[in-house]
Order: sequence, then structure tokens, then C-alpha cells
Amino acid sequence: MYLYGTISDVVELTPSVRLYEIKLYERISASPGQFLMLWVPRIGEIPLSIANLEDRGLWLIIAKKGRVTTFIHENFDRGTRVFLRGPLGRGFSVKKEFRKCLLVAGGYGLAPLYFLARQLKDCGITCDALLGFKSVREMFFVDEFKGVCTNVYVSTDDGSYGFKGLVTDLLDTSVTLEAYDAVYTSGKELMMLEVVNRCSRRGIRVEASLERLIKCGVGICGLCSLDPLGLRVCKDGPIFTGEVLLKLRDFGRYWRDEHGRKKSIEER
Amino acid sequence: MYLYGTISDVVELTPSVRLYEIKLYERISASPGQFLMLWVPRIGEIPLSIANLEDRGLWLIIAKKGRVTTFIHENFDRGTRVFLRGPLGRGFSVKKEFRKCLLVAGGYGLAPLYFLARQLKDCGITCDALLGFKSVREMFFVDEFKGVCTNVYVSTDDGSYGFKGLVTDLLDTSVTLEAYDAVYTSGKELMMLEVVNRCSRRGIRVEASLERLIKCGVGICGLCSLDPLGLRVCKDGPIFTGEVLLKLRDFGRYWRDEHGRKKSIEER
Amino acid sequence: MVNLSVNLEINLAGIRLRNPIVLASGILGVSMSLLKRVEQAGAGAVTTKTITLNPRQGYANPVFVDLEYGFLNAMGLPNPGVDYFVREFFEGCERLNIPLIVSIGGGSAEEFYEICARICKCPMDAVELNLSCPHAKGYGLEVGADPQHVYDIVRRVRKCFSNKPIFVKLSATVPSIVEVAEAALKAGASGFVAINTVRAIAIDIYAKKPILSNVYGGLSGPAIKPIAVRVVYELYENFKNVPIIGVGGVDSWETAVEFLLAGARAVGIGSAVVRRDLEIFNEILEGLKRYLEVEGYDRVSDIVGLAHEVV
Amino acid sequence: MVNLSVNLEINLAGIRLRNPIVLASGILGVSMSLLKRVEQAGAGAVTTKTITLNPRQGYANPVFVDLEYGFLNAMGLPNPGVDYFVREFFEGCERLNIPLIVSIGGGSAEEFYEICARICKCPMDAVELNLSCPHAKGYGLEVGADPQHVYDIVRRVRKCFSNKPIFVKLSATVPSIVEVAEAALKAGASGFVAINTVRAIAIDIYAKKPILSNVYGGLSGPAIKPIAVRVVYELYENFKNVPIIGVGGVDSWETAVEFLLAGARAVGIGSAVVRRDLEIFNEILEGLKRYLEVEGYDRVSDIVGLAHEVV
Ligand SMILES: Cc1cc2nc3c(=O)[nH]c(=O)nc-3n(C[C@H](O)[C@H](O)[C@H](O)COP(=O)(O)OP(=O)(O)OC[C@H]3O[C@@H](n4cnc5c(N)ncnc54)[C@H](O)[C@@H]3O)c2cc1C
Ligand SMILES: Cc1cc2nc3c(=O)[nH]c(=O)nc-3n(C[C@H](O)[C@H](O)[C@H](O)COP(=O)(O)OP(=O)(O)OC[C@H]3O[C@@H](n4cnc5c(N)ncnc54)[C@H](O)[C@@H]3O)c2cc1C
Ligand SMILES: Cc1cc2nc3c(=O)[nH]c(=O)nc-3n(C[C@H](O)[C@H](O)[C@H](O)COP(=O)(O)O)c2cc1C
Ligand SMILES: Cc1cc2nc3c(=O)[nH]c(=O)nc-3n(C[C@H](O)[C@H](O)[C@H](O)COP(=O)(O)O)c2cc1C
Ligand code: FES
Ligand code: FES
Repeated sequence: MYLYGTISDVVELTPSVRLYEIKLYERISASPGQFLMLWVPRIGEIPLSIANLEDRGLWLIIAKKGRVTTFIHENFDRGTRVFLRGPLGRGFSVKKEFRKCLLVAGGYGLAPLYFLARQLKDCGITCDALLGFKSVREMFFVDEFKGVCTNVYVSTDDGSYGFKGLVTDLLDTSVTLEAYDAVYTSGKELMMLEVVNRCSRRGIRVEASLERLIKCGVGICGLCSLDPLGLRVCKDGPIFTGEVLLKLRDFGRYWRDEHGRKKSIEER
Repeated sequence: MYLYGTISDVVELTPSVRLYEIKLYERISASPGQFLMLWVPRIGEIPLSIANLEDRGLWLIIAKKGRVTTFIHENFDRGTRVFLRGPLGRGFSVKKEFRKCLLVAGGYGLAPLYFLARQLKDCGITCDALLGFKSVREMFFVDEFKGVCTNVYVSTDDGSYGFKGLVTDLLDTSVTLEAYDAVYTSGKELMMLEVVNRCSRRGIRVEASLERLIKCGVGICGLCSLDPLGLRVCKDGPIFTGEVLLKLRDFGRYWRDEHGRKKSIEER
Repeated sequence: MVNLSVNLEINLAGIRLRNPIVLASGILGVSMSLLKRVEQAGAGAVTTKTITLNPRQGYANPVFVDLEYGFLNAMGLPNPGVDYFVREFFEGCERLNIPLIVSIGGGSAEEFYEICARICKCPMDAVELNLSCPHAKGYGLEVGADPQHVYDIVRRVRKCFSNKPIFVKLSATVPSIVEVAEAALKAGASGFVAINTVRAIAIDIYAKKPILSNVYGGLSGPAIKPIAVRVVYELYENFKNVPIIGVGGVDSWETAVEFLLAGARAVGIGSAVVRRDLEIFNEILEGLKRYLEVEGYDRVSDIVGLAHEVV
Repeated sequence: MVNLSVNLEINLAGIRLRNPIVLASGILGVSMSLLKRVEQAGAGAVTTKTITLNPRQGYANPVFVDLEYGFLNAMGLPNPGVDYFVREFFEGCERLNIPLIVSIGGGSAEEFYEICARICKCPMDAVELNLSCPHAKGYGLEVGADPQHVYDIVRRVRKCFSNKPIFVKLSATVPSIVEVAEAALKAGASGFVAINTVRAIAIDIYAKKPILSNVYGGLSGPAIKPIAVRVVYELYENFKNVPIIGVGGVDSWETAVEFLLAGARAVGIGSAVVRRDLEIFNEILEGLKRYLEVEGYDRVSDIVGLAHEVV
């Protein structure tokens, strides 16, 4: 039923973000942008992006947020057995003819984009990355991105490292969108909304990784769906193109809570 | 669930035995001696030996006996759809080094041996056949056997054709058992008992096709089992070697009725 | 090549369905926009997620397990409550062109009545009473196993819905389905939906723990198909003229046909969506048409209950 | 490499089993010679086919259907009746070296008592009451769904078997398993066997007819495993110290372990014999030993009911 693995290493990336390196019992294949459901027996089950996958080695980047992620931070260690379901959803689409792409990420949104960057590099597509953090204390993976990207630009909200401001401001000042065949973004939804708006205004292909409450994870319960197209984050996404996103009334505005009630995205 | 087929031809072999030529919807493979369960919706389900199988063409030889076989004789025609389960059980074993074999059959016992004879021929093994019938009116398939065997000897109980007497008498007078690498027999159990006794006395390899009430057909209900080894006709058989048969108290003596009670084989 | 003359229309307790393939309750039915997609995918009718009087949060994750032969779920009837539901489903601008069945659940006849009172004026075609959810405390099967309880609930609901069909969704986990069905009919039910999921558990042998947060869940998918076909057959055998929506393990046109032959007038699609997604509707419709054509039937209604014929 | 120190022995209501893998009722259990083969294949104990007071012919063929995810059977409890059974099983010279459980069935407490009176002196280790066969008219579930009935039967049987274990075989098709189980325990039952097959039907879409001659049959195999695990879990949750033989869809060591974790003290093998034949016993035993070793348990009894532990 489950995909099993054992944690081979835990790296504290920031006080609240950790990298879990996992050795899977069996080989699987996945594309960047897809996610897994991590089951923590009798504690919960949460969706996590695949941050890297090489042979049987899987990376998960987990930010401490609430009940389950806190439990993980406090209890998971080298040797802990993990239970996974997936890979689920559809990943980023990359065309062979792409030559240069831009990645725009914030916080644990770095996870799927790191996996993507590695794959792009393997395909001979160069890419630049814009990484946004709250502060230098929350910063992580910059070196990892430097290993696979041509240019890596960093912003911090408080200016404690790199560009001071939002990653979208960094985008406006540091790169020329027209130079890229495609832009991939992952992070806070309002940030992604900004990125999508900027790209679509200029006719640049853009894809973003969305988050909603994931329950079934397999497209059957409908809870993760986006109006008015009825697209499901877990099955039709989590990656959507800018074109589709702009048709979604919910994008950047609403999500559904556990009851299925629409809430403002700011209440999340 | 079922293996489907359509009857392509019906041949009246004798007043009470018919050959049903069936075109299966899909290709299957089977070895001679294996059987199928033929389901006649809302009428019944009966075990039948595979009389021939070539590509999608299946032959079944059906003797009119009781409720189900009578229904079949009266209702099955060209175009009738048939429902089959199988192939079930284990077939005859044939060794590559065999050069010459003997077939001893009576009544619809000819069915599995005809399929076997064809396969032996294909393997370059020659064979002789002893076929026993009650009378010339009950005789069938002699020409078919002649097509695949070197010598075909026929007996009738009443002498209306060929040798007058039982097929075991024919065996004693017409052939030298020592000339054969193996003997295969199918027909009335008491006849087969005689054949097995004769062969084992002379150390000749022999196999016989047994019949018992078949219910589940897959070795789970136990009704078709033979004491004292607990061998199941439907799964461990229906083909058994002489060696095994001689260890079976039930062989030639007892069968179990629908209740699971032991009955004398003569009461069958 | 599809024979245009094969007629897939079906009359379900007075509702006309363009075809007998219905979206089952709890599957995607949380928003109008998803139901629209299902309509576009070809469904003959759709059912909403079960709505309760008050909002329910549902259970914590995990709520879903993919077994080899089926699926286990314990969503816990999450829903925003009837008032929110009415606002979202009926006060927006989207409308369906196929019949809409609203599934409702409650712990008492009174609760069912309350919900009905709030939805009976809405543009919906039928109501379905979930008397069979196997894992929500105080709901579903806990009220639906007792014929007297079923009678009371249906009677109360009938008070509200004087002329709309009321379908009762049944569980296979009762010793006598006929008793429960009879009680529902006496109280004025128009038809049945059979079956809901079957109470079940999955334990992971390495975690050594039950997987679902609620421990108990409902088994769906191919595993329960023979049980569902049995319930449909049994209902048809006893109440020939009462329409039945057969649900449980339908994942191909062949299984859909099996339900129709058993006596279902319509067939519900549930967890097959996991493997086939919305394509399943079209796959079944195409297969069904081909089957009817090859077997020589003009109308899908011709094969409903055929397996009961003696010859 | 099998760790010889892993201990597979189990105590089942006072009977010592060399391992917890038991042959389920109705599987091969029609003759001593078949049971001998099962003993040689490695079983920890065996159960006979259900025996009734009078001989029963069973149903006409077809009695068995191989579905993709399970099996359907309606044998109709064929058996030669208790007197013949006693003669064949206990008056021959063959004897088993493992415990023998005799399964009995009847339509009334009186009938059960009658059977017991005739077998209680025989060299057997326990009796199993089939109160759960889903397709034999007047038998099995038809008497086993009613707690009062169950109470009466067990009480009558207890009169005969003052010091041998009495196992009650349960059906999953009751709204509350706990009620039935409670009645059985109050009346003196020693343990449970859970579960019997689940009432089901298969219809062939080309024949357009039910396949089984009896129309209704019992579903077994992988399809019912999650239901069986649930019943076992529920029983253990409520009656921690009562031994349970878990049956239903065990076809691998992994499923056997799942049952043990759920609370089964022993695990029954039924229709897995269709695909794996008698090898299944050894396969499960080898896998079970390896699992215990790898997971660090010395005794199989250590994992019984582990899934209930809170941490
Ligand atoms: C497709 C996808 C990929 C993700 N990838 C990552 C990742 O790589 N790294 C990472 O740290 N986080 C990722 N998340 C977010 C992560 O799932 C949540 O942070 C986590 O579920 C919080 O669980 P909790 O119990 O700690 O928080 P809780 O206390 O339960 O809730 C806190 C908040 O977390 C979010 N959340 C809780 N449960 C879920 C759920 N089932 N689905 C979605 N969001 C939920 C909600 O916003 C909620 O308000 C991803 C989410 C999605 C949908
Ligand atoms: C392995 C095997 C291969 C066989 N091959 C052939 C064959 O190729 N051609 C052929 O004509 N017959 C064959 N038979 C015999 C055939 O199955 C029976 O003649 C048939 O089942 C009779 O059914 P009925 O309803 O017409 O008879 P019934 O009226 O039901 O019974 C008449 C007699 O037929 C036999 N019989 C009935 N049901 C069964 C059953 N389920 N299993 C076994 N015997 C049964 C019994 O001896 C019974 O007393 C074979 C039997 C077995 C076991
Ligand atoms: C994820 C999920 C949620 C469900 N929610 C409901 C529900 O809210 N109300 C209901 O009556 N049935 C619900 N069901 C049961 C289905 O409607 C259906 O009866 C059952 O799944 C069997 O059909 P299937 O095998 O095709 O899935 C749910 C089933 C699943 C899988
Ligand atoms: C062919 C067959 C015959 C059975 N006969 C009986 C029986 O006589 N008495 C009984 O209590 N259970 C009987 N059962 C039920 C099994 O003992 C078992 O409870 C059920 O098959 C579930 O287990 P499984 O999934 O491992 O087969 C029978 C099952 C099968 C498949
Ligand atoms: S979480 Fe259920 S459909 Fe996406
Ligand atoms: S017929 Fe059931 S075991 Fe052979």
C-alpha cells in the first residue's frame, strides 16, 4: 500500500526548515512538481513536494508549520521509517526546445524548483533562479541552486542578505523576463500571482505550483478544487500554467477549508 | 470471468455422442488430459476433457448422460455461445525420449486421448490405439485416430465391429505391452484398473484419466479427493500415474457422492 | 461506429436521464464547477456530497487508502452545512443541464427534516438520504440499520418533498436488506441507491497501526462489486418496479452492464475516478452502446433486470 | 536462513498450536486424508467442513466462481451428516498430530445440541459453530444475525462441551458485530472465528444470468480482507482477552501479519488454496518468521493486537 523508505540523513537548513534525505525501499520515477503524501502513523498525513529524486534517494524539505510538521521535526531522525503515497499530481512541463528558464521561489517553494533545476540542467537547459526569504536566518539551499543554475539572485524581506525586498521586486530589477523561454514559480500564492501577472502581460510562458488542502490526494473528494473550472490541485495540478491560472477566480483569492467553505487566501 | 466461445459445428458421432466444434473468443493453451468446466446458464456446469485444441478451435465430445448433457444435446447448435472455465487440472506427462506409446480408450474416454495422440504425433512419437465400444452403433472417431496413430485396433462388446470383447481382452491379444514406452488410458474406471494392473505387473509406465464428481474444479472443496493420499482429481489429476493409482484405495472401488459419502464405484 | 439508434435514456422515478451513468455521492460533488465538469464528461445525472445540517470538518488525514482491490475512505462527511451549500450551489450563476440529486445526512428524522426544509425550494431534481455511511458516528448506517428509524426519517422527509423523488441509500451491512427497504418504501421512498461503502480497516504491517485517522473506514471499488450486485439483485427481486441506482465497484462498461442486468435502472460511479478520472463516463457509455448493439437491444431500459428472467 | 529462536507457537483458548496458521472450514476438510496433507503442508490446526445433523447434498453446479479480486461460492453445505462423519473421521486409523476443530451447523439450538451430543466424545480439540454461512437457507447467518438466537445456541452447545473450546464463526454482515459477539460470550463461547464469506452475486453479462445455481453465494478472497480485518479489530477492541481466528482473504504472509496485528491469535486460510495450493502454508510461515526476526520479535504472540497500542 505504501512506498517505504528510511531516513538516511537530516539536515537543519534553518531553525524551522529541514532537509530529510530518504532511502526508498524501491525505485520510483517522478517528475519535478509532483508531490508525495507523507504518512506519520497516528499523527497525520501531509503533502510534500519532491525536492530531489535520484535512484532510490529522495529529498524532502519540510518547514515546521503545525501539528504534523512539528511532530516530524521533533521525532524524525536518521533511521526513522517513512511511509509515502505517490508520486501524485502533474509536474512542470518542459519543452525540448527550451534553452533558458527562470525559477522564482520563496520559502519551502524552493523544493520542487530545485528538483526541476537539476532536471533542466540534465537536459542541457540553462536556468537562473530568484530566491526569496524573510531573512538570512531563513535562507537555505542557495549553494545548491548555484550548483545547478547559471545566475542565482537572492532577496530577503529585511535585507539581511542580498536584495532587500520581495522576490517580485527582485524580479523587476534583476532580470529581463523576455530572455526566458519559460518561468516556473513556487512559493506564497500572492507572490506567484504577481509573477504570473508579470509573465502573462509580456506573453511569457509561466507555470506555478499551487497549494490547497489535500485530503484524498487522488482527485476524488474534490476538496482541493479551484473555481470556476473545477480543477483539482492534487490531480489536475499542483502545477498549472499561467493561462489556466488567470481563468481561475480562486487563484490568489480563495481556498477551501476542511468543511469545504471558501476562505480568503489571506486567512490561510 | 468465463472463457467464451461459439459453436461452429456439431457432429453427431453416435446416437448419444456428439462432437462440438467451438471457436473460442481468445487463444488459450492446454495440455492433453486437462479439462474444462462447461457452464450452461441456469442448467448446470460439467467437466469435459479437451478433445482437441488448435489455435482458437476447441473440440468437446459430449456423451448424453443425464440432465445437463441431455440439455446440451437438445439445445446446443451452430452459433450457440458457450461459457467455459479452465483449462483445469494436470494433463498427461510425456517425455521427450519416448518413441512409441499405446492409447487404450473406451467411450468418451477417447476425447483426451485423441488430443494426446495429435500432440504425440507432432512430437514425432508414434502411437497405437486400442478403442473399445459397446457396439458398432456406439463407435466413433476411429478414422480420426487412424489419421494420427500407426495401428488402431477396435473392439466391440457385441462383436458388431472388430474384435469381440472388452478392450482389455483386445489389449491381451493384439499388442505386446513391452513394445511401448508408455501407456495412456481413459474410459471406465474398472477398465483402466485392468490396464494399470497389466502395465504395472510388467513395469510399464502408465497413466490414466480419472473421473469423480467435480464441484469447485479448483482443488478447494475436496469433494473429488481420493483416499488415502487425499489427491484431488480436479487439481492433482485428473491424470495420475499407475504408481500413484495403485496406492489409492479408492481407485476402481469408491467415489464420493454429492454429500461426500463414499459409494462403491459400481453404484455410479 | 456508434449506432445512433441505441437509446440510452432512462426514466428514474420520473426524472429523465440522458443516460444511466450517475456520479455517486461524495465523489467530486463539493462544488458546482466540478459537477459541471462531470456533466461535460458525459454523466446522466450527478449527486452532491452528503450535506448535513451543521458544518462538519471531517476527519484528519489520512482519509483515503488505495488498496490493491479497492479503496478505503473515512472522509468523515466534511461539508459546509446546508445553508452554506444552498448559497454556493444555487445562488451562483452556474446551472447544470442534467438532473441534480442532493445527498443529505443526519442523526435523526428531525435533522433530516430541517435540511429538507432548507433545500426543498432549490432547483434540484431528487434527494438522496444517506442512511448508510459506515464510519460517521451517529450518522449513516448507525441510523440506517434499523427499519423503524428508516421509516421515521423517510416519512419526515416525504412531508417536505411532496412531489420530488426520494432515494434511500442503503448499506449492504444489514442481515436483511429487504426489511430496511420495505420500511423505506412504506414511508414513501421513491427508489434506492445501493450500496454505500462497507465498513473496513487497513493496517500497515510496518507501521503496525491502522492507516486511517478514524481507524474505521468504508471499502469501495472492485472488491465490493459482487456485494453491491447482490443487493441490487435482491432489491429488484423483491420490489420489481422500484428504481434502483446501483453503486459499488463500477469501473468499466462490463460492470455497469452487470448492474443493469441485476436490476439497476442507473449506475453510480464512485472510486473508479481514481484510476480512470473523468474519462470513465465516456468509456462506459461507449462500451454500453456497443454492447446493446451487439446483443441486439434498442434501449438500455430493455436490459434492466434481465438476469431475473427465468429462461 | 530462519532464526530458530523465533517462536511461532500460540495458545488458542487452551489449545497449543505449533503455529497460528489454521485451515478454514469448508476448505479441503471433507476427509482425514486431505487434512493429513494440510498437516504435512505445515498448518498449525485444521477445521473440518461444516457438518450438519442430516446429510446435505449441497447445491448443483456451478458452485464456484473465480472473480478477479476474490471468489464466490455456494456449495450449499454439502456433507454426509454427523453420523457418517463420526464414522469416517474417527473410526479410521489415521490420526492428526495437530489440533482438529470440528465445524458444525444447524437451524436451531436443538439441532446444534444433537450434533454436539454425537461428537463430544470424539478425539477433537474444539468445536466451531457456523453461525454465518450467507447462502444456506435456514442455516448460518439466518440464525447467526440475531443475538438472542446466538445466545441460545451457544448455551445449548456449552451444555455438551463442558471443557472444550467453542468458537463462534461470525459474519461481517450485521450492523453491530459487538452485540452478537457479546451474546456468544455471555453464553459461554471461548473465542471467535471471523469472518465467513459475504453474501454476493456474480452475473455473466453475455449469459445475462447469475452464475451460481443458487444465485446467491459468499464472497471470499482478497476482496473481503479489509472487512475481515475490521471485524477482528473491532472484536479485539471490545474483548481483548478472547482469542480470535482471523479469516478472510489471507493469501500471503503480509495479510497474515495484518490479521495478527489487528488482534487475531490465529489466521485461517481459505480460498488462497485456489491460487497457491498447499504451498501457501509454508510460504506464510517462512514470511512470518522473517518478519518477526527483522522487526525484532521473539514470539508471534508478541504482535497479536499490536495495532491497538496507542503509541
Ligand atoms: C502540493 C503541495 C506541496 C507541498 N510541499 C511542501 C514542501 O515541500 N515542504 C513543506 O514544508 N510543505 C509543503 N507543503 C505544505 C505542507 O503540506 C503543510 O505545511 C503541512 O501539511 C502542514 O501540516 P501541519 O500538520 O504541520 O499543519 P497544520 O497544523 O495541520 O496546519 C497548518 C496549515 O498547514 C496547511 N495544511 C495542513 N494540512 C494540509 C494538507 N493536508 N494539505 C495542504 N496543506 C495543509 C494549511 O495551510 C494549514 O492551515 C505542500 C503542500 C502542497 C499542497
Ligand atoms: C475430468 C473429467 C472429464 C470428463 N470428460 C468428459 C468428456 O470429455 N465427455 C463426456 O461426455 N463426459 C465427460 N466427463 C463426464 C461428464 O462430466 C458427465 O457425464 C456429466 O457431468 C454428466 O452430467 P449430466 O448432468 O448430464 O448428468 P447427471 O444427470 O447430473 O448425472 C449423471 C452422472 O454423471 C456424472 N456426473 C454428473 N455431474 C458430474 C460432475 N460435476 N462431475 C463429474 N461427473 C458428473 C455422475 O456419474 C452422475 O451420476 C468427464 C468427467 C470428468 C470428471
Ligand atoms: C472518497 C469517498 C467519499 C464518499 N462520500 C460519500 C458521501 O458523502 N455520501 C455517500 O452517500 N456516499 C459517499 N461515498 C460512497 C460512494 O458514493 C459509493 O457508494 C461507494 O464509494 C461505492 O461505490 P464505488 O465502489 O464506485 O466507489 C464516498 C465514497 C468515497 C470513495
Ligand atoms: C469453497 C468454500 C467452502 C466453504 N465452506 C464453508 C463451510 O462449510 N463452513 C464455514 O464455516 N465456512 C465455509 N467457507 C468459508 C471459509 O471458511 C472462510 O470463512 C471464507 O472463505 C473467507 O476466507 P478466505 O477469503 O480465506 O477464503 C467456505 C469457503 C469456500 C471458499
Ligand atoms: S484532495 Fe481530494 S480531490 Fe484533491
Ligand atoms: S472438485 Fe473441489 S477439490 Fe476437486
